[in-house]
Amino acid sequence: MAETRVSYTPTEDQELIRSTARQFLTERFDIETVRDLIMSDEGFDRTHYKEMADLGWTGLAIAEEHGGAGLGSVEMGVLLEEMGRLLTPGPFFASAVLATSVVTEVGTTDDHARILPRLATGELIATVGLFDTARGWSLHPEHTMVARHGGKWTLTGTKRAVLDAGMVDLVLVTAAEGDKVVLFAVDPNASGVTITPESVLDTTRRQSTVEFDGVVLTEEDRVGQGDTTPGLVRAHRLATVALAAEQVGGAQAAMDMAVEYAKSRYQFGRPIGSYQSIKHRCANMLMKVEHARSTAYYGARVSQDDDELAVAAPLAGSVCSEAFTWIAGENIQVHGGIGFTWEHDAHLYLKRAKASSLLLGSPRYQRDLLGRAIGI
Amino acid sequence: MAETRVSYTPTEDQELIRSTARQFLTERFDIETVRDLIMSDEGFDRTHYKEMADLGWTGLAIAEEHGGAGLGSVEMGVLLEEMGRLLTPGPFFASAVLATSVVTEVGTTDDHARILPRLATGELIATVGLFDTARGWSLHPEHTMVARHGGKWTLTGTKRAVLDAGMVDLVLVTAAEGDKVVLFAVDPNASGVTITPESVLDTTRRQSTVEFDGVVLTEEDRVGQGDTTPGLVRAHRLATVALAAEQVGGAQAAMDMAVEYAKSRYQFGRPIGSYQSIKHRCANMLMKVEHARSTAYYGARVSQDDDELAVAAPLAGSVCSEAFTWIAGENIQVHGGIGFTWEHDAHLYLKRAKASSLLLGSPRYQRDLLGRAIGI
Amino acid sequence: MSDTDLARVDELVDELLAEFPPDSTPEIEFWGAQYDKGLAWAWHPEGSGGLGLQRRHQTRINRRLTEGGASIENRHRNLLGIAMGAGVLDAHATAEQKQRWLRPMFTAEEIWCQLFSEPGAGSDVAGLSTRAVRDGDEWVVNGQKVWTTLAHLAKWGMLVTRTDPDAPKHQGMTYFIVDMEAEGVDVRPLYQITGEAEFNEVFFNDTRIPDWNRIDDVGAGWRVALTTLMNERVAIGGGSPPRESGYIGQAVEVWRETGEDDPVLRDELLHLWAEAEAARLTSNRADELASAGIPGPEGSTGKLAWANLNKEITEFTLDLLGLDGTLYPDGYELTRPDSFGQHEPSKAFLRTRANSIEGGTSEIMLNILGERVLGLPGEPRVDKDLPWVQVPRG
Amino acid sequence: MSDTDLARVDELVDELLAEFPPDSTPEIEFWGAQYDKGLAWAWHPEGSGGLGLQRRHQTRINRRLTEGGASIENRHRNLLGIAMGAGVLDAHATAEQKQRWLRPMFTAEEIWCQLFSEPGAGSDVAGLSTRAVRDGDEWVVNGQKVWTTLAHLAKWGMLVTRTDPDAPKHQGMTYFIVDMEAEGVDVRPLYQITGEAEFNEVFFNDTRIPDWNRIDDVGAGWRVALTTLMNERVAIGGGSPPRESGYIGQAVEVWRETGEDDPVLRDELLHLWAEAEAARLTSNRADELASAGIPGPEGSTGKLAWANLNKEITEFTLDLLGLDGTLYPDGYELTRPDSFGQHEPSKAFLRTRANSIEGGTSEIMLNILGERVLGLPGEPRVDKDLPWVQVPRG
Repeated sequence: MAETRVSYTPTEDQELIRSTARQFLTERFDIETVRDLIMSDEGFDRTHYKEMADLGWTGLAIAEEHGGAGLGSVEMGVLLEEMGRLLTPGPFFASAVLATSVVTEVGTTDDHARILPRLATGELIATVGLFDTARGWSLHPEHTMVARHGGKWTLTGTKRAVLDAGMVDLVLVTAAEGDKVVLFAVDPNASGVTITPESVLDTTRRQSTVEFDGVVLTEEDRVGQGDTTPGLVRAHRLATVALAAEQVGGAQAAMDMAVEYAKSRYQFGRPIGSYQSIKHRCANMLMKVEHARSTAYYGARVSQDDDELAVAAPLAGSVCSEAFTWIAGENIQVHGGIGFTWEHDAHLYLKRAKASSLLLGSPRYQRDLLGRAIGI
Repeated sequence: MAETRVSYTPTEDQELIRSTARQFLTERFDIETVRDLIMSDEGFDRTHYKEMADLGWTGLAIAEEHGGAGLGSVEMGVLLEEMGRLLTPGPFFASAVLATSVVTEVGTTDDHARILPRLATGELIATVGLFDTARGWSLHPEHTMVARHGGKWTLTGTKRAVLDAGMVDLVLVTAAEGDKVVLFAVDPNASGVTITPESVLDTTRRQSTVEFDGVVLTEEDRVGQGDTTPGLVRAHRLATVALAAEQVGGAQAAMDMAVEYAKSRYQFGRPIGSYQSIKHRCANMLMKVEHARSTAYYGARVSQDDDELAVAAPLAGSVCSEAFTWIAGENIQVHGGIGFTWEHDAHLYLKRAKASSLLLGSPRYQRDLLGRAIGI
Repeated sequence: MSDTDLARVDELVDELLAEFPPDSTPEIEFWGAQYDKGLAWAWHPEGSGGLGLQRRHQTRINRRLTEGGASIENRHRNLLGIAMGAGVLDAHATAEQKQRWLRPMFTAEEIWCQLFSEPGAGSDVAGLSTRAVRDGDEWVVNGQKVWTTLAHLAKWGMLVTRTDPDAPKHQGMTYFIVDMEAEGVDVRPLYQITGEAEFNEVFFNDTRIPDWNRIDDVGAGWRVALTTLMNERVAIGGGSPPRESGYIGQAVEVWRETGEDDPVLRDELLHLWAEAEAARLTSNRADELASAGIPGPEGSTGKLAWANLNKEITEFTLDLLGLDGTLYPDGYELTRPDSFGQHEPSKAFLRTRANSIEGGTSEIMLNILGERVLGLPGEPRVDKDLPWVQVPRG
Repeated sequence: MSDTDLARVDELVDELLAEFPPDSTPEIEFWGAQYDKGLAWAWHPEGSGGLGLQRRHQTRINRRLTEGGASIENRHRNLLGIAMGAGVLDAHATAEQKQRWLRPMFTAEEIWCQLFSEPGAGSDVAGLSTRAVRDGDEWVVNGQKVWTTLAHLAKWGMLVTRTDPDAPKHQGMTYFIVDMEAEGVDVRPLYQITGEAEFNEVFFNDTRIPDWNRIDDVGAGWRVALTTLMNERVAIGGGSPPRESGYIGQAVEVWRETGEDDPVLRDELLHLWAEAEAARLTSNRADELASAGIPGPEGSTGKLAWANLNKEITEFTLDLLGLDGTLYPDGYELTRPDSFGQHEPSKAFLRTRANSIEGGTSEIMLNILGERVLGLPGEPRVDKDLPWVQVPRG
């Protein structure tokens, strides 16, 4: 079985992105700010998004001709790993990763020119409605569909778990048109669109249920031509790899928290980290976080190679989801009672971990994709 | 969901069987004897079997009218738990449990009168060929079949993993006759029967592949009437529960060995059992062995209740198999290097554990049966 | 149980039910009468709510009372008092103290809480640092306790304090019953990761406790605390839930409701079902053998097993729910809960994370099983014989 | 690597291949010439088989020699000598000692083995009790070593002994090179649970070793042992297997050959595949970053990960095989193995049980990761400063 040789040695660009990101995020998203945002109705602050855009982050993976930096998955991964560490709230993943990948992979040259520049500058914040049902993560809409009448379409259906839909300017929606899957860019304020924010486990990332009840669309609203499935599959893989990087950042932060506490917390006259039960658990966290990191880094590095990405994306998706969830859970256990309190930050990582492990497909679902890719 | 109320308080009979068994087995099967038998060609000593018969063990579960003690699954479980502790080699399980259950559950009154008395006295040692293929554990023979010619049958096919077939006087064989499953008692020396002893992982329990190449059988050789499937299913469940008891005995012995070693082995000036890594593992062994014991005991106590046995047998089969295999493996790890040597006994338990977890259906297969019984 | 004892118990129960018909007697009056007849804690001596019988007689009393239509709701309402406080008073209190506290405890007119854990003393309760300093006939208390259930409703608190910091840690403690309404007692809700506050933090700021409220000797606090904890374990154990109840029942329900049919998830569900059933059967077996006085499986495996299982099962249930598992229907309201029953799946996922922490962490339970049941040697102790002030604490 | 060094290495390799054409030169002669040109251990000083370069130059040399048709089979034949013994001699031996031992070591004319572990000193190697007592210009050795690979073929053994039982355990040891053909050395096969003997037990019964064979100072044995163990870790690590090779490859093969299609087993297989691939990618990443001198994942996670994985994968493969998983095709013959490659599934299941024991138990590896990498505090030590004779040993 083939693999692609990649290099893990960071480039200067990547080092710069990491240090800028860490500095900016640490300053802007201190834990008090994060906690305020978490408990706020909107869940994010548009000025933060503007600042990220000014740093070039929203256009990081967009081609230079469309106003982006023309960088790739590796650089986006660096950024998301840093965001994951600090649980940065807001629609960055939804817009700059998921929506941007979908438009890039599905859209025509015209679509690119029409949408990407505004995504790059951050003036447009978008999200994607992919899933019609809570389980199965099928990219083929089971219920959402469009019907064509003359030059117009009518869109009907409901999308579940649409990230940050309550705060965006544009919702990309997949719909069935006969056997084909088509994609439309819908104005959230259009007639027939109902956005219902949901109460979510991980309040650092909001979700809504979005209903489309006979929303009238024109050719202008369409993104991509013909069956968009191949582009959607690629975008899903890219988003999976990006989310994996974010999970690695979160896993690392949760582990660091556990190790720090294990050194400073004394019981029976000894630091609890001197007990093998805690020490070995921390060592296993280290092993898991490094394994997860390897899969996320590898996935980002083979993102241009379709066949290899088909293996690497679900690999990263399943391994990073499981690692982060396990580490975040054990971090609470290492902390004992204090880790179960609202005022401690440990729970924020657990909630992020569990929710993110389900957003683009559970580990079991990702392994199914992996099996298809490697012929098992 | 219903359950049957049972009592776990041992009766005097059961206490007596346990103490007699422990005394006899400890004397007769000291580890040197077991090791000699393991390395011998035959794998057991017929005089041992005679002694067990004289103690009434071979007839324990056979009705008094057929020369048995008329006791049940609970008493048989006590005996097998003790045998499991000491890895007693030989065809006791194959003959006194598996073959006896099959004849009892499948046979007619005439069959009982014809076969059970000789099984009870131990003059007849029998085994059962159930499985045609290595995987699936189907009780419906996929390849072994009989064809009827006038008053005779011809038996053709191959049975896998036939326990102790190299040392028995009678092989019970399932075969397809059209849609029905029929059962025949075949003389291992009959023309057309080829018994090939296999090299096995667990040499305390031998296996052969048994081929039947046009073996001619008469009505006399037949056991049961009509489709024998319901009886076979019940016999399989009873054997699963009995094997679970044996597994509990083995698991307990392996745990005792680990705990003993953890107390006496010093490294870095401390008994290794004082390290949490070892201590917590031993504590988890205790939890698993007690859980396993509960399922095996429960299974034996509901053996007369068909619906409840359908739940309890695969429950015990899966839980006890996994517990024993895990404990036997961790026992080696607790021992470190010495546990990996041939001369230490730890490996004998691991081999017994892994092999017994596959003999009547893997834990995953048993869980499938469980799911069918509880409607999941 | 001897026939005479049984007959006596049955007769008293019949008498109680006849004299105070449950459907027409106010609860508090009924419970008071129950106490007076010695049917509150059958194993207590007469005069202290008991008859000098055995614990298992109480099981019979409770069953017969329930059958007779009486409420045993007081046992839930004042759980910590009736299950633990009573045992402490029975074993360590003076006659006057029992006289003062036991009856209103049983009638649940005065709710009790337990003040042991501290921010710096979790698994290592004996490392606690809440100070009590003698001042004439009173003690002055300063410090902080955490994880206190019911403190906001309680009249009395079972409080362990450090009275001699220069003694080794287990020797310098003293046990008091503190009036939770006294000055300098500040009870604050402690919000959990679920957004609810089942527990409290309790701050003591120059709180004065009469020496009359001291339980047992000065310096005997650890001994009394151990009695409390022993009663806690008795209280937590016991009572067998039906098959497929609790969170495994919830998981099965979700499986059926969603119509999920993935064989991989099915096998995981069956695995959890089998483990849960094995744990449940083990509790049944342990209970039966324990009450028959026959050696059997250690009851404390149950706490450990259920902590693991509840965590695994509720996490799996979110997987079963898929994207619905990322929702949190109740929201994070930062309130006190109004019920303590089974939670919806995502709150259950969060709440059960504490199952391996509360009432003894799983690490401590494993130590106990390893050392007390299997007889494995303890860790080298660096804190045991040092004066408490000198024990390293980070 | 500087261009000059590269050019020099390439030139010497070309020279060697030209002067001693591999296809017509006897292996021993070729390897001798390779040693003489400093192409044996590039980082050794000149005259000791090296050129004073860096370890990674040797990787290049080996690759170019292999491409040129030369055999590097000596590295396998005398693995412990060439990978570990050479490092020990390089760091600690006298010029005369190097002169005597290095060349025949490299040509594999003299096989080396390592004599560290003892029945009573496994994880705690420094607790060893094999005694060496000085007698004039000789030392007299008594004791037992275990888990000695190649001892039955070896000419020389790297032996750590206790020479001062009254010193603390790490201080009273001395390191020797023992002649395995000397009198009083008894090598016996140590049969494993597979029925094979890859290892030996070695008994010393008044074995005499000339003081000339002592490595470094009397009492410096632990320091030399650490050098050996460090070289062991370098030798065990490194070299990236291809994707889906080893036992995960075997499991996939069994999956395909049996035509199994159970979704539950498939998910388990994919889980193991993913874990194995994650471990493999981590090795690759660690290797790349380490050789670039950039901080990266700790290499020692690899040993731990593969021990777990090999055990899980081979056990799962038996489940895949069903009843065939209960067979043991090779039988328990109690023989020395003739190959060390991949085993058939049921032997692999047994053999891999030792993966979490040999070369450092997983418990020790977890301690190392926890303490040395994460900086967590050690256990309280009861043995460290005591005279060795007084350390409790059961």
